[in-house]
This record gives sequence, structure tokens and C-alpha cells, in this order.
Amino acid sequence: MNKRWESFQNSTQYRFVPYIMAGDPCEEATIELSLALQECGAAALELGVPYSDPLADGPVIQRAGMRGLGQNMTLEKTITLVSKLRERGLKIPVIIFTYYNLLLQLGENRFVTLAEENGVDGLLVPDLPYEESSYLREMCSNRHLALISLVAPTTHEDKLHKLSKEAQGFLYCISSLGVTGVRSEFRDGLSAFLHAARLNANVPVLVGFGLSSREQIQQFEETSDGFIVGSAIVNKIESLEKQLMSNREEAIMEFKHFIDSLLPVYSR
Amino acid sequence: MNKRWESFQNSTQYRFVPYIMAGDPCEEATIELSLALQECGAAALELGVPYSDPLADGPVIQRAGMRGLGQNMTLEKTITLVSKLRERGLKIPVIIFTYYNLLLQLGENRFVTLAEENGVDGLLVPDLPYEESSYLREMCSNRHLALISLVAPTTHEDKLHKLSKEAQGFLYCISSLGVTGVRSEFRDGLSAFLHAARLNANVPVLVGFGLSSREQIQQFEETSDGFIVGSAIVNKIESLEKQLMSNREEAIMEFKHFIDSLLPVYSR
Amino acid sequence: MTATIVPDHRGRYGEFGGKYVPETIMFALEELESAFEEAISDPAFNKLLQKELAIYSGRPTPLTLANRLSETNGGARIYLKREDLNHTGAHKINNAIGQALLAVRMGKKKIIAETGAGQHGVAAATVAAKYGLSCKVYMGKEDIRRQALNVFRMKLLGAQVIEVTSGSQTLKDATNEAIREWVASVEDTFYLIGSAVGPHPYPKMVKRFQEVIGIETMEQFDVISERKLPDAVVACVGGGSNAIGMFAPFIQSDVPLYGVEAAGLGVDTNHHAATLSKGSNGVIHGSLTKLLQTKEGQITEPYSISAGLDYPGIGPEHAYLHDTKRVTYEAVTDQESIAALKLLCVNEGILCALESAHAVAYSLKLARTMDENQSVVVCLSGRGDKDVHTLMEHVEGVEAE
Amino acid sequence: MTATIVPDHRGRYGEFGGKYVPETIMFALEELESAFEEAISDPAFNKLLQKELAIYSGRPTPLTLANRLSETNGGARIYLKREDLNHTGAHKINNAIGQALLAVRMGKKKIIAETGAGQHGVAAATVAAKYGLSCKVYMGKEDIRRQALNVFRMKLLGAQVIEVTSGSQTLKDATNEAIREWVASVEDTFYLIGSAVGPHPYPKMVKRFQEVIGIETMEQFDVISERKLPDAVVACVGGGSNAIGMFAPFIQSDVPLYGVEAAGLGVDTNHHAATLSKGSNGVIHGSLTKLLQTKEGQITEPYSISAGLDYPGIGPEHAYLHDTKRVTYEAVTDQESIAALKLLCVNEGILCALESAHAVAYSLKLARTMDENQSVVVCLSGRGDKDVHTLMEHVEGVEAE
Ligand SMILES: Cc1ncc(COP(=O)(O)O)c(C=O)c1O
Ligand SMILES: Cc1ncc(COP(=O)(O)O)c(C=O)c1O
Repeated sequence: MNKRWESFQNSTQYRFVPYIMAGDPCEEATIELSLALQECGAAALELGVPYSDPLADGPVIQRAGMRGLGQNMTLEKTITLVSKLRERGLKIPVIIFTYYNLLLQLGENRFVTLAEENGVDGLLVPDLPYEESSYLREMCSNRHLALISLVAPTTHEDKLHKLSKEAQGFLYCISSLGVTGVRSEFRDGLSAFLHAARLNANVPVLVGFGLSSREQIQQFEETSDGFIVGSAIVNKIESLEKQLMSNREEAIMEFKHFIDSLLPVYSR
Repeated sequence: MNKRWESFQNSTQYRFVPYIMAGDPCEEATIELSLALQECGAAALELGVPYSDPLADGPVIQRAGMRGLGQNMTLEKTITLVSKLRERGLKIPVIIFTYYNLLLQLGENRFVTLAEENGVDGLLVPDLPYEESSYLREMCSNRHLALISLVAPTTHEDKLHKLSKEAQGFLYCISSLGVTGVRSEFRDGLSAFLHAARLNANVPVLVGFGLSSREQIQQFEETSDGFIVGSAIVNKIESLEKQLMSNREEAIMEFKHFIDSLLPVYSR
Repeated sequence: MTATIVPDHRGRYGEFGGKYVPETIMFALEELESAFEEAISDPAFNKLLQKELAIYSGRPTPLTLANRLSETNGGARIYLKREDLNHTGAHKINNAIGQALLAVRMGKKKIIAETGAGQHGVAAATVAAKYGLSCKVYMGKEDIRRQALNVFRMKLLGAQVIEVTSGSQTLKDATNEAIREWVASVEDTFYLIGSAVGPHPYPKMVKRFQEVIGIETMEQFDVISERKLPDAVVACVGGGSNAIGMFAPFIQSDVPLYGVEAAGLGVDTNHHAATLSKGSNGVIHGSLTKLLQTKEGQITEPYSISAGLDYPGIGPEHAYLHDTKRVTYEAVTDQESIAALKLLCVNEGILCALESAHAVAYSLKLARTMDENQSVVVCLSGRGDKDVHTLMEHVEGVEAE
Repeated sequence: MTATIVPDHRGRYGEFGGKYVPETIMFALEELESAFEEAISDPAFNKLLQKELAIYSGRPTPLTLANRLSETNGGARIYLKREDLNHTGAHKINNAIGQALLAVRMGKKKIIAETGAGQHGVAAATVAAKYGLSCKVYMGKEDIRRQALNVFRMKLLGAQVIEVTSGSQTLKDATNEAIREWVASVEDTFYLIGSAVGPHPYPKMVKRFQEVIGIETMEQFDVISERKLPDAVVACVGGGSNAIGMFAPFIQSDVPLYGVEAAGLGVDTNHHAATLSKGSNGVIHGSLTKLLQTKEGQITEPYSISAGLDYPGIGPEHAYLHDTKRVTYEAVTDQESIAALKLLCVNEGILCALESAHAVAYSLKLARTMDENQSVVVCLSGRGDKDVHTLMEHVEGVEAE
């Protein structure tokens, strides 16, 4: 485990992990947004890769992907973007969020090599379930890359047990069925599920999918070690699209303001 | 047989039998056209009754029927029109040409009674073949009405024999397959057919369907006792429609001129 | 029931039927009659016919129990004879195959046909292509406009579609025109009539080629249900071919039979095609039958939302079965038939032809008066793909976008 | 030939197949797999399935010798397996019935489905109506516009048609969206996939429900021809369901098998759907297979005049059969398929689907290289009524008026 993951795991804070799309609305904006998120207290960063067929994503992230594609952002460029982030001072773990087909075309071997070279800490492949991941898992572990596991309320008990145990980086607990996007309600039985996950995990257990307000986030404070926010943030970026291109400084100010308003008081 | 048929049959002329549609373009025109035809030498008159579904007629006579229908001409009115023709001086036999359905609705009994009362001499029903005509044939013969038989080049030899023998008024020989209308050519074998018809007939044998010029008519001079012209005449009436309504006298002059041009010299 | 054999040798069903045609084509009807009688008494012809129906058109068509429809409706179980599954989508092909095989046997190289909505035109063009005959289809100008897809299909099949501009430019005029053409070309042309109408021997012949519907139904019902015979049989009636084909083997039995005409906007309006309910005796297209006409005998234009029922006459045998009371004829409106079509759709996943929907609508009424152990068989004469355009204009509650 | 049994327990056909889906639905795939395996080893389920195929959809469909077409073309005799005669007009219903019966057996009350041209959407809506399930169909906005008639049909059948505005707004996006919806509603919803694609066990299941095509063909060929097996079998390949169903029983034999993809405007243009000829390994809709993509892995929009072949992926078993060379895959252009469609029309009176016309086009080429004693069987996967609008725009020499 590298230093960045170490400090992530040793943190006593309620961990905030934001998701943004690489190249949305442009590469430079991604860099500045990432740094802003770090300033706001992000414990790690999920960096999405634009994809033509993002079947685990809702409309907000789909649109972000279209913007990223418009910037010709690719998986390879996203990885090299991470080394630029490092140069510019990003210290938190960065997890590349990519659909499996992009990874396949780049080559799994090439991916892990590039990832290591560019300061990437982890990988999340939403359409690569545990059952299909053994090769990639091995490759990642050889290079000390965390292959983040997702578990869902529909995951069988013994699989949940196993995945929690083996989890690297953090365990991603899906808070609601469906694709990424803003939710107004969460399902019953969620805390039992988080409890079961936490029981076995050697890494922090984070909850994500659909979180969009401070009130919602606070609900999970007792039952998890952190949270992931994607669509709510990407939505804000979308609304700031023009300014992020033309008047970036002011946009970043407003963005930070928004992030602050989202976070539980003690996370700042 | 009545006097009008007697003189028709005794005539030594090459008989000219025109067909016009009752009520085309109006009742008065029909009267004047009939008288004009008599003046031009017609040996008898076929008076058509407008019908919605004239399946033995070509487009020229179909349109004449539409005009007649527009004048609310019916079978019953056509019959009573004949008594007006008589009052105005028409002396030649008049044959009502009607589809069978009109006759059925009026009633066959009522038809023959009305026909006799109004000076009708004969009846031609294009869609009532010999096989279906026994009742009507009997009714007609009781009232001395001639039920005109049609024979075609496709009629079987023995049927031709029988129909020729039994024919009343005249025997109508169809000169070509198809519906009424102008033809430019006639089929081979036509003279053999006419010859066979004439061999057995006790009445004049007339040829009709598609005759439209003096030249065509003259072709049959040797092989028949007369001829029927329908579409060519109705066509002329159609071209004179407006004048026949507004400036009838002049129209009738032109009509006679046309008829004269059509007839073989010796028929005038 | 006295078992009069109809038609008699003159083609008469009681007072109905006959051959009211120009003398020019009388010989052709005789030629046709003897060729037909000879063919159907030849086992080789029957075997060929059966093979073509099976291998080309997919017969036997199934008899489907409409489970959910029957339950929703209440009363008797409703069975559907699935003529919609035939090649080209309706029972029309049964007859077209039969007549085409006869035409080939007679050495004819050309066929002509009339069509209204284009269903029979497509069937005729289909068999012409299949058996290598040339084909002219007569179709009213108005119908050509309304049924552009079927016109295109006929052309794609190699048929010539001839626009008829006479009269009201619809089916009856197309039929007149086809007969006119036949008169002109009778020596080498086979007139392939699309329904159980026209001069003898057409009604008899069309019945013979459609009776496969009823014969299969009788056998299938016996196999799949506990009883030997259904308690009622229902079919829609345009010219009457699917109905007469369905009824054929049941006429000798005492199963109640129902023919369903199109009441259009209502039998008391001027917009319907309820020939038996509102018509009177007369001659149309070569046959003495019932028809819609003025008191003077001018044939009137019928109306139905369903193009295949939109005919002012009816086959002469139906006029006879009506007058002898062997078959009960009922009329169903546009609205009732659309409602039945929708109900069949959502309960059984079957989009039937608007024609057939008339039969379905009446069966629903009838079934409700019967008990659960009883069965009604309906002839589902065709599929409704052809009617989707019409339905888009008429069905409320399903926006068309 | 080594008789490897595919798929293995992980749903792998060699390197292809698998389950590339979000963890949320993994349990549902397992539930589905065990329900499916249990159902197909239950004689009662198989009997019910067979009964529904027979009584509802009209199976067996005939195997028709295309006499005149074969003669015109020269060479081998061409036989047509008439999937066009199925209820709703294509082989799609075989699979829809199978999956719907399974859904009912699993106690599901809701189904969802994706559709491109609307054929599978109509099949899904049909079985939902028939078996009393609620049904949502996902369809790209662009396809909704192009296929208004099918949209209306689905609604008439009671289905909800959901407009998909993501991506290129066509089939691949509709499939993404259906999967998204499934992820959200997986606990009570059955996802009824329309072709032999998707994550395991879908390709296996769809094959099982389509293999009736091949099994019937094998039996029928044996009965109607002098030889036991045909000399070649041809089917078009979109997702690959009709082809895999047709090939299924022949794979063990040594009969040459041909899958025909859409070459659109030509495989050397950017407008085709020739996945096997021009694609590369990748993951689409939950399965590792061949697909059309950029070198970075963005899935590209395919093109074919035929909506049903217009898919950037292909079922994983076809990728396997391609790589193991058991099946030869060829590509046929828009123009060739239209020409074949016309030829079939005028020679046999059969208007086939544009998809099927691709298979016909290739069979014509193939037959010409063979001799008169040989036979080619073609899967005529569907009828062409649905394509008449498209044909009106593309067919020259038949004016549309
Ligand atoms: C599907 C269908 N059913 C019924 C009919 C009515 O004809 P018939 O009464 O001859 O069966 C037609 C005529 O086109 C039709 O297409
Ligand atoms: C008639 C027809 N054939 C073929 C196909 C292609 O699908 P598949 O390859 O799954 O058989 C379709 C798809 O819609 C179709 O409608």
C-alpha cells in the first residue's frame, strides 16, 4: 500500500470522495477542480473516463462523458492527466473510473504500467464484477494499484463477506439500486447492509450513489467511514461549464462554495 | 309483332340502330336527339337507362350514365319518356337498354305493363344472359315486347343456333370482345360468326360494339342486316353537351351532320 | 333442417346466385365450372392444393384459446381460428392459391383481380408471382390513394395495378372494371375473384377453397376441448368468404352460426355496410343476392372503417342462409369493433384485422350470454398490421406521436 | 472438430461471453440462470413452451422450396425456413414466448425490453399482453421517429414505450437504458433481451429458445428432400439469434454454415454493420465479443438499411464460431439485399424482411457455385411488411406514387 492510501486509511475524518469526469469541460478545468476538491477536504478523487456507452451512469454523468468525449479525452490521456495533477500538487489518492472496454482496448498490462508511472492509485470498473476480474486484480496487486470493489444491497451475503475481506483502498457500498444520479430517498435495510460490510472490511467502507445533500450524507455518518458524491458535483460543474472555460477563477470559487455547503461540518 | 317491328323487319335498307342514353344531357335533348336520329334514317332506337354499375359499358357510356343519373333519370321515367317520343312523332321501334337490377327493382311485371302502355317495343338487358331470362322472356312475349338476344363470338355453336332461331326484333351480334366503346380493329373470324348467326335467324342480324366510322360499318354490309352504333354517338353528344342545354337547335344540326358522316351512303 | 343441396346446377342457392353476366363471358364461366369440378374430383389436384397450403402458407393455422380475453369478458370461452397467421396475413390466400392452381391447370397465363383495401390484390399478386402468371389488379383511384403501401407491395410482387376512375372509384367499381377487362380478354385470362361473390361457379369455388378453415377448426376443436363441437361459431362477413369457409362443415350440424356485418356508424345511419340487415334483393357483380341500393336499383356506396367489409353486396349463399335462418347475421359498429380490437390486443397480444374485429366484438357479446363451460369459435380472418394507419386516426387513449 | 461444450459454467464461449455487468445485477443473472436451467430440465415447462409455440405462434413454420427462384438463379435448390409466418412476423417471438414463460415461472410481473426497429419491442409487448405482464420498452428517440407504426402497435398492446435520448438515440443506447432500468428495478423485473447477446445466461437462453428453428428445419428437410442434410445453411446475423437458432443442431454436423452480416454501403466505407468482418474484441452490453469501435474503445454507430442488423456487437457464440472457423461469416450490402428481396418477391410471392434479404442475397451467390442436386437452406427470419416504407424510398423501377 502506498503512502497516499496509508494516509487515506489512517484518517479519522468522515471521508469525502468526489467523482468528476476527466476533460469536463476541459483538461485544465479538471486539474483545477481536483485541486479545489483537495482543498475542500477530499480524501481521495475518482476520475471518470468519458465513454460512449456508460451503462452504469445516469443522465448527469452521461452528459459529462459527452463533454469529455468532445475534448477527445481518452483513458490514456486521463492517466497522464494524473501525473499533471501530481505536479500541480494533488496529494490524495486518485482512482480511475473506467468502463471495461476502454481498459481492454488500451490493454490491461499497459494500463497498470501507465497507471504506476503516472501516480494513479486505484481503479474502479463499474461493469467488471468480481467474477470477471481475477486477471486484472492480479495485475493491479502486482503494481500496488487498488482495484476498488463495489458491493450492492443485492449482493449475496457470502459474496459480500468475501469482497469486504479482500477489498483494497476502500469498499464501495452502493446505497441504492439504479445508476449513478441524485436520489431523494434511500432504501430500508441499508444500514444492516453497511453494518455487514464493515464487519469484515479491512479498509474504510464508503457509501455512494445518489448522495446530493448534507442531510443525506449525515444519515450515513454512523454506519460508514466515508461517502462518495458524483452526480451532484458533476451537475454543479455542468452549470458552471461556460465560466469554467472563460472565467475559471470565479467558477472555482463558486464550486468550492458549493462543495462546502454539501459537506458535513466536521469534514471541512 | 307490332307494326313498328314489322316495318323494321321488312325494310330493305342496311339498318342503322343508334344507342343514346336517356336524360343525357337532359330529357328534352333525348327527345330531340331521338327525332333527329329518325330523320337521319335510324331503323330503331336503343334507349339506355342510367345505372350506377354499368359493367358492360366502356367509359364513354359510363359518363353518359353519370349525366343521366345527374338528371334523376330512372327506368320508369325512361319508359314514360318513350310515350313522349311517340307524341313528338317517333315512329321507329324503341328498345329499352337496361341493366337487370333496375328491372328487378321496378318489377318485371310492372315493367312489361308500363312498356306496353308507353309504346316501348323491346328490351335489351346486357347482364341477363339467355340462361337467366326465361321468366322475363315469357313476360315479354305475352306483351309482344321483343327481348333482344345478344350473341358473341365466344357463344357456343349450338347456343348461337338456338338464340338465332328464337331471336325477336333483331339478333344483336357482338362484333368484338370487351365492353361498349370505340374499337379500331375487329377480330378475325367475325364474318364466319355472322354467317352462322344469319343462317338460322328469322329476324335481321345486326352487328354492334365498337363501330365508329363509315369505313368500319361498310365492312359488315355483306355479312349483316344492319348495325348498332353507341359510343361513337354518345361521344358526339358529350362533346355537344353545353350546346344541347343552351343552344339546342344548332347542336341538333351539328349532331345530324355527324350522323350523316357516319352512315354508309345508302343508309341515309 | 331439410338438406337441400345448394347450389343447384344453375348455381342457385334458393332464389339467390345465378350468372348475371354478359353473354360474352358465359362460355368462360362454363369452361371454369367444368375445369373446377374436374379438378376438385382429381385427388392429385387436392393433394397439390393441400401441399401448397401447408408448405407455402403455413397451414394448418392454429386454434388459440383466448384465455385472458375470455376471463376479462366473462361467460363462454373464446377460441380464435388464426387465419391471421397465413402467408400475406389473411384467409384470402387460401382462395388465391386454389384459384391460381386451377388457372395453371387450365393453361391460363394471365390473371386479373379486383381489390378494395388491397388484401386480395396482394394475395393475387402473390400467387401470380409464385406460379409464374402475369397479374393485373384493378383498384379504385380512391383506394389506391388510401392504401399506398399495399399498392407498392403489389408492384413489388410484379403485378400491374390498374387505377379505376369510374363510379365511386372504390371496390365495387374496381370489380366492375375487372369484369369489363375479363369480358375483353376472356379467352386467355383467368379472373381470380377475391370473395364468395360473383356469378356461378365463383361462390361455390371460393367456398370450396375456404372450407379448409372450418374443416381444420372442427378437427382442432375436437382435439383441444372436452366437447366435440363448439356452442357457437362467429365470422365477419364482407363478401362472405371467410365466413362461408368457416361455416361450411358446420352447416349440417346444429351449431349456431353467426355472420357479422359492418354497421359502420350505425345501421340506422346512411353509413354502414350491413347488407343483410338493411339490403334488398338485387343483382350485383353477376349474382342475385342482397345488396344496398336505392329503391330504383342504383347501388349505393357502403361505409365501414374496415375496408374489407365495405362492400354493398354479399355472397349469394349468405343471402340464402339468412333467408332460411340457418345463420344469424348481426351488425357491429366501427366503435364496437375498435373496442374489441383493443381488448384482444391487450389481453392476448394479437392485433387482428379490423374486419376480424367485428367478429370478435360480436363474440364478446355472445359469450357473455353463455356459461363458462361453453365455447365460441371466432374466425380471426386476418392480422391488423394493414390497419395500423387507420387505427392511428381512430383509437383514442393511445397517442400516436 | 473438437466438441468443446460451450458455454462453460462462467458463460464463456472460448474467450467470449461472460457477465460484464454492474454488481447490482449480478445476483439477478444468477437467479435467472438457475431458474432457466431448472425450467428447461422440467418436462412440464418444455411441454408448455412447445404448446404455446404451436397454438399461439403457429409453429412449426414450413420449409418452402423456392422453385422459381432457384431456377432463375441457377445452381443449388434454395429452401426457405419460413419464420416470417410466425405470429408478429419474425423469429423474435420464439424467444419472447420462451422468456415470458420463464418470467411467469419466476413470479415476475414486469418485463422490460430494448428495441431498435421495434420488432422485438412488438414481440415483447405481445407476450406481455398474452401472459398478463406489465411491459416497458426502451427505444431510441431517433428510432421512435423512424418507426412510428411499431411504436403505435406496442402502445396498442398495452406497453409503455420509453424514449431514450442518450448517446446516438438508437438501439445500442436503448439497450444501455434498458440495462440501467434493470439495475434499478432488478428485484421485481425480468429483462427480456431480444437477441443472442448480453451477459450470460442470455446468449445461451436465447439460443435455447431459438433452436426450434434449426430442429424443425432438420426434420423437415429430411422428410421433403432425398438427402438427409442440406449442403449449406444460411442465416442473417444482427445480434445473432435467428442464426444461432438455425445453426444450433447443425453445429455438430459438417454442413457448411454461413452467417450473413450487413455490409451497408460496403465494408470498406464507414457505413456498415459487419461486426465480424470489421470489428475487434471488446465488451458491449455485458458480454465480451466482437464489436465495432474506435481504437480507444468507443463504440461506433453501425449502419445498415435493415434496422434489425444495425447493431455494433454480435452474440458471443458467433464470435467464437467465427474464430474457430466452424461458421463462415460474409457481408452483404444494402443494394444486394434489396435486389434479393425483389427477386424473391417476383419469383416466389414472398416479401421478406430486409434482414432476411441479406441471407437470401448470399444464398443466391452460394447456390450458383453449387450444382442442381444440392440444397441450400435459408432462414427467412421475418416478413417484410415492416420494411415497405423503407423500400418505397429505395427501390427503383417500382414507382411508389
Ligand atoms: C382480414 C379480412 N377479413 C375479412 C375480409 C372480408 O372478406 P370476406 O367476407 O370475403 O371474408 C377481408 C377482405 O378484404 C379481409 O381482408
Ligand atoms: C426479421 C429479423 N431478422 C433478423 C433480425 C436480426 O436479429 P438476430 O440476429 O438476433 O436474429 C431481426 C432483428 O430485429 C429481425 O427483425
